[in-house]
Amino acid sequence: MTAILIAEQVLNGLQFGVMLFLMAAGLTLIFGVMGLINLAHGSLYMVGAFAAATIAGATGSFLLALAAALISAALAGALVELVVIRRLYDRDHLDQVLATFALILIFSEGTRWLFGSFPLYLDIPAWLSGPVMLPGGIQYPLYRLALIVLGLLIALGLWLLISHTRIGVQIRAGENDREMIGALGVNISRLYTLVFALGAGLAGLAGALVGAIQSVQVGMGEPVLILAFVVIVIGGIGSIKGALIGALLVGLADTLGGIFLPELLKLFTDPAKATATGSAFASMAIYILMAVVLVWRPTGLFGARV
Amino acid sequence: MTDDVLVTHDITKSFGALRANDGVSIDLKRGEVHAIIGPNGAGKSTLIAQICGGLAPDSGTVHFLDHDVTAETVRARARMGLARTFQISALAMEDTVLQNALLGALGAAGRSWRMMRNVLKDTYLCGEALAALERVGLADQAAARTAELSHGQRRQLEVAVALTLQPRAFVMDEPMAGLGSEGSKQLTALLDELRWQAPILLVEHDMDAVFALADRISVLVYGRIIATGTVDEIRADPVVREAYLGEEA
Amino acid sequence: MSVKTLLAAAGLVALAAGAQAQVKVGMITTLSGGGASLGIDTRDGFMLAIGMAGRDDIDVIVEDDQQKPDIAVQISDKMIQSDKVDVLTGIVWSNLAMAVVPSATAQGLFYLSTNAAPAQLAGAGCNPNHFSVSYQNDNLHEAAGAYTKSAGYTKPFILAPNYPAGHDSLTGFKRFYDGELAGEIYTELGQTDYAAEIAQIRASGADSVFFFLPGGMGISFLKQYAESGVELPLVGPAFSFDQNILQAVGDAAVGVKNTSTWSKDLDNDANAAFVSAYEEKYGRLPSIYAAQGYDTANLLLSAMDKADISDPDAFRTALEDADFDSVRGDFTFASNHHPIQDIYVREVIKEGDIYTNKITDTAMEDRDNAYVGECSM
Amino acid sequence: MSREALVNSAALLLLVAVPVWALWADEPFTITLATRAVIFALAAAGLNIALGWGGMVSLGHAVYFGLGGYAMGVLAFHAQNYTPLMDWPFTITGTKSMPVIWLVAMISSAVAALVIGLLALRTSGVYFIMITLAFGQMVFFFAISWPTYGGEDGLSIYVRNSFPGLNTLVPIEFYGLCLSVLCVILFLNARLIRSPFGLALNAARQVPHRVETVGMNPTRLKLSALVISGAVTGLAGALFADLNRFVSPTMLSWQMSGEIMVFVIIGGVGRLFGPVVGACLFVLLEHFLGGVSEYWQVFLGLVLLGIVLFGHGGVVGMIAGRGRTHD
Repeated sequence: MTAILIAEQVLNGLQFGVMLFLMAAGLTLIFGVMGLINLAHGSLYMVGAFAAATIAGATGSFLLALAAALISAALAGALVELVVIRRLYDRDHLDQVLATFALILIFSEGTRWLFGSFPLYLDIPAWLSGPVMLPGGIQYPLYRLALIVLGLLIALGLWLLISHTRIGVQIRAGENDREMIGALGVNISRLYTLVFALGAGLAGLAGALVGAIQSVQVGMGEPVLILAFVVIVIGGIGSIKGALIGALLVGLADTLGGIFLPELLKLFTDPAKATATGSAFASMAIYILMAVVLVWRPTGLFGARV
Repeated sequence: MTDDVLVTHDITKSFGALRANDGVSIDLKRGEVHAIIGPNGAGKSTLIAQICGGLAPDSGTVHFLDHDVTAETVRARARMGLARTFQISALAMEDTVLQNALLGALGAAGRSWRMMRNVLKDTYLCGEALAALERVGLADQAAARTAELSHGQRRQLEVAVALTLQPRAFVMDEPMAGLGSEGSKQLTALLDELRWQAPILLVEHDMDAVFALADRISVLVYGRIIATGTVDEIRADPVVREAYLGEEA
Repeated sequence: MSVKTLLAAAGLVALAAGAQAQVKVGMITTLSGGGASLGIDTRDGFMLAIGMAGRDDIDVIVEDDQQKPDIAVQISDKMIQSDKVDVLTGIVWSNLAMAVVPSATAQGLFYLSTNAAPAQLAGAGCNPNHFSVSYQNDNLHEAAGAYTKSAGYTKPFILAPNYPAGHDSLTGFKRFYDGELAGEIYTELGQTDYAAEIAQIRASGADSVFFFLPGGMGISFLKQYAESGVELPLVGPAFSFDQNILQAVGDAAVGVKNTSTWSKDLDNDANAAFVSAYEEKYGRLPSIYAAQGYDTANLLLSAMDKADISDPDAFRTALEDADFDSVRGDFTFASNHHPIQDIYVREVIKEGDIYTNKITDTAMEDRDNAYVGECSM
Repeated sequence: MSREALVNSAALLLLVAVPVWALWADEPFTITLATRAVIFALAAAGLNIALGWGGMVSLGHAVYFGLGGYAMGVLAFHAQNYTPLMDWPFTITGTKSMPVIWLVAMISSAVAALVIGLLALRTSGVYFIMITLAFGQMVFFFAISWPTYGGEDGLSIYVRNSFPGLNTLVPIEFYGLCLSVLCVILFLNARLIRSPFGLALNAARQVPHRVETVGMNPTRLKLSALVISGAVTGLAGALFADLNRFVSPTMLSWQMSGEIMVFVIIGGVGRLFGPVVGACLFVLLEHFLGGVSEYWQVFLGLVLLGIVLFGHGGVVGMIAGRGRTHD
């Protein structure tokens, strides 16, 4: 195992991590501000990918496709918030779980109804395709590099939004004391719709960005959703910083675990068995990471202490 | 055995830069009502949490029935007979009044692991629970749903739950909170009787009740006890008048 | 009711049906969820053959298994108990087949597989009433191994998902490729990001890559592989180069070699008729699943011409004869009721706007399967 | 008799009457459907103990359901292949006896619930939901990639396991067995919620700090409820595997967890018969909507949404009135 290979795997872990962050950031914001657990967040990821594939197919422009993903997921989010979600804020988590579970069914099967069961085509644009040579002789896909940069820029943007704008002040106020922001004269329901649409838009953007290198199909969102939950448990609910650190940890643990565990087992047993057993345990790596964080710090690395 | 039932020695507790309790020493003696008064933010809730076990003091000790209980859990202190009531009623609203009272009785009797016997057929537990309800005047409401009780009745039930623990001391966090003058009078009369069963450490804002009940009063301001004494001593204390009763005097 | 009385009941029903010479077929396949495209093609291919034959002595009931084993079992119970079908068919996935086939054949029904053919059902668990009309699961992987060897590659890197079909895949590959390997990896089932694996491939010094990643996994892998700058030749089984999937992969797939028992450009009359009828009726190119569904229906029809379903032994013999014109050319059954057929090498090409395959080579001729000896029937 | 008791009696009556009718009308598949509903009801009754009385929103109950299924699959697999389960340090052989399988299913699910509960109960609320979901996914992935017992292909058992004195292959006899198990569990469930433990658990859900101040440990009460809950759902898993004569990781998937929760919620959370009514309704919806459209899950989603938004308290709650009573 060479240093170049390890460096490349670390980049892969980072790239996976920043995409998870886009999902987790929205979820954690929505939970932090509205106290809502949204299982349908993965559906918005899917909506973004489908919108991007449709627009890319019609116009051939990747940037338009990304814009479409962001906008349509945000719109879908706002719509869902107005029609369903806002009736759930003062309900218990159980009702939220069931209602958003129902939304998953509606979104998934509805999308299949509209688009059929076949995966859609979405490719990366020519100006981002192909590998580039990084210092140290690492050959790495340009698109993935762009994802890392874009993801970190969005993280920075979110941080600026929350720490330096009026909306950010309101969001932070909402996280600390929900009655308070009402008293401050903030239009709460508009704030909630906005935050939900923001989270949805981020999920949709992630769906489109990832959809270009994966397959755009029904059900693509839920596995990512569950990983985003793991990220939030590790990072702590409501914390953007926690979501970022958690996402990077999960991305690195998953990528590096998948590489090194089978290699490690090869020292003890025959290669074929080692790869099978090693990858079985590697698939558990991030959950074990989560368990360790739970034992050490039950409310996550950056969650509010009780 | 001394006369002291509950004693804190020099309790200090900080949250970051804020000193919530600073060397607080108080004691509760057999048969008395010892009231703790002080403005909002003086550290009363922090003090109660350390006495009952939710918070561990940074330094200092808590003694209950001559045992050092500083390191004991809420549960252990409760099982020794330290009964507290909450400022905001902590009652199972979906359950009946009797079921709430039974909760204390079965906690005290250590019977919470019985899984197959109908709790309402446990004559011992029901006897204890009904007796406590009788004592606070809620016996006729035993079958009512707790959510249907008036605010005053809930305060009474709160006391009844504490009673079922066979308490050796009460710690009451603003039992009069939210009560009208009539309700306040009734509850004051009840507490006045209860002190003979077990002494009461009373944190209260309602000064009429405090002056009517308290044998001694401690005044907590900015985390420190600035004075302890009888009602008259406190009324007369110039430091208290200045720091706390200032404008009322 | 014991198994015996159930069998007797099934026999009675079969007798009654025989009087009207009516055959009832239950098709359990995946029509909803992520894997629906495979089941839809299977159904369409099957129904196309029935429609083209223009016969009214066959009833087909189609139900959606949602790609869930318990639903498949529930449907098979319903078809056997209430619809009283004679023949079951249509299951796409091996795990669903394992849930349904053993107990259905134990109850005396015929099962004709349009796709799934796990090793258990070909070897020790074979059953006289179970026929695989598609292949044995290992076949395409074996052919890929044979092709890799004959094409002169000496250091392939091989990968598959970590689940039974993935293990069978790499075992099958290695059965016919016995040289050195640059690496061997099992990925997570349903994995969508292969950056880590591609990096390993790059570092391994391989001269070619064999991969088995069905469905969305293959799409993701191919797109990411094309981006990575690794330019080693790819070989895979046909599953990732299915007509439906190719359009979602796009240019990334062009030039990839894949092994298949069928291709739309296979030169025989049955195939030409099938491809044009399918395109005309459904407005899209057929996939391998459609071809297998079509063949399965024609096999069934050929047996119905020769024997009455009320006489299971005669009907079984008629099926064993495989007296139909397969779209795959020569087709016979091995003694464990799995096909003996040629397996081809195809290359992905772009025809106008459509991505599709063309045959370039034959990887194996008259291949049966590795489990014939284990089946005592 | 209260309205809830009427609803319960009606549900029980239907569960007896429909299969008897199906037997008479020679509709064996209706009996199979009813068996499915009864087993789902049992799985949901298990969840209801944790969710309804313990207030733990577990989105990972498929773990226990699947473990129960695998207990059946593994034991019967070894029995049907005449291979021992383990040789060392002592020999354990497989079995085809349902009572033994049930016991193993309940114990293994209970142990899993204990381990997951110890970790998940360090937190509460929304963390609890996400953690149970994540651990469920972990077990699911492990089952898929662990080759010994079939991985994602699962395990097929050719003949249903045996129960003394019954021919379990006859649909109505197996149904009767499942219904009896459900009734026994519901009876025990009713006793449990009236017991001192049930009272304490119920209070631990509503006012944990109060429970603490009367000398009891709310976390331990909840953990015990979760263990009991897991064991019951595990038992249902063993029966479900026997109904299908098959077990696979699908039983461990997060969708399964979601469905078990759906049974409880549409029936009525914290109602003794909520899970029963919910599971029966779900099986009916699945059967009839599935016949109407390929996209039936859209309609299922809309029905569920309607129940959450407008029908608080589930179906039993809507019929029997809002207030839950526990005596």
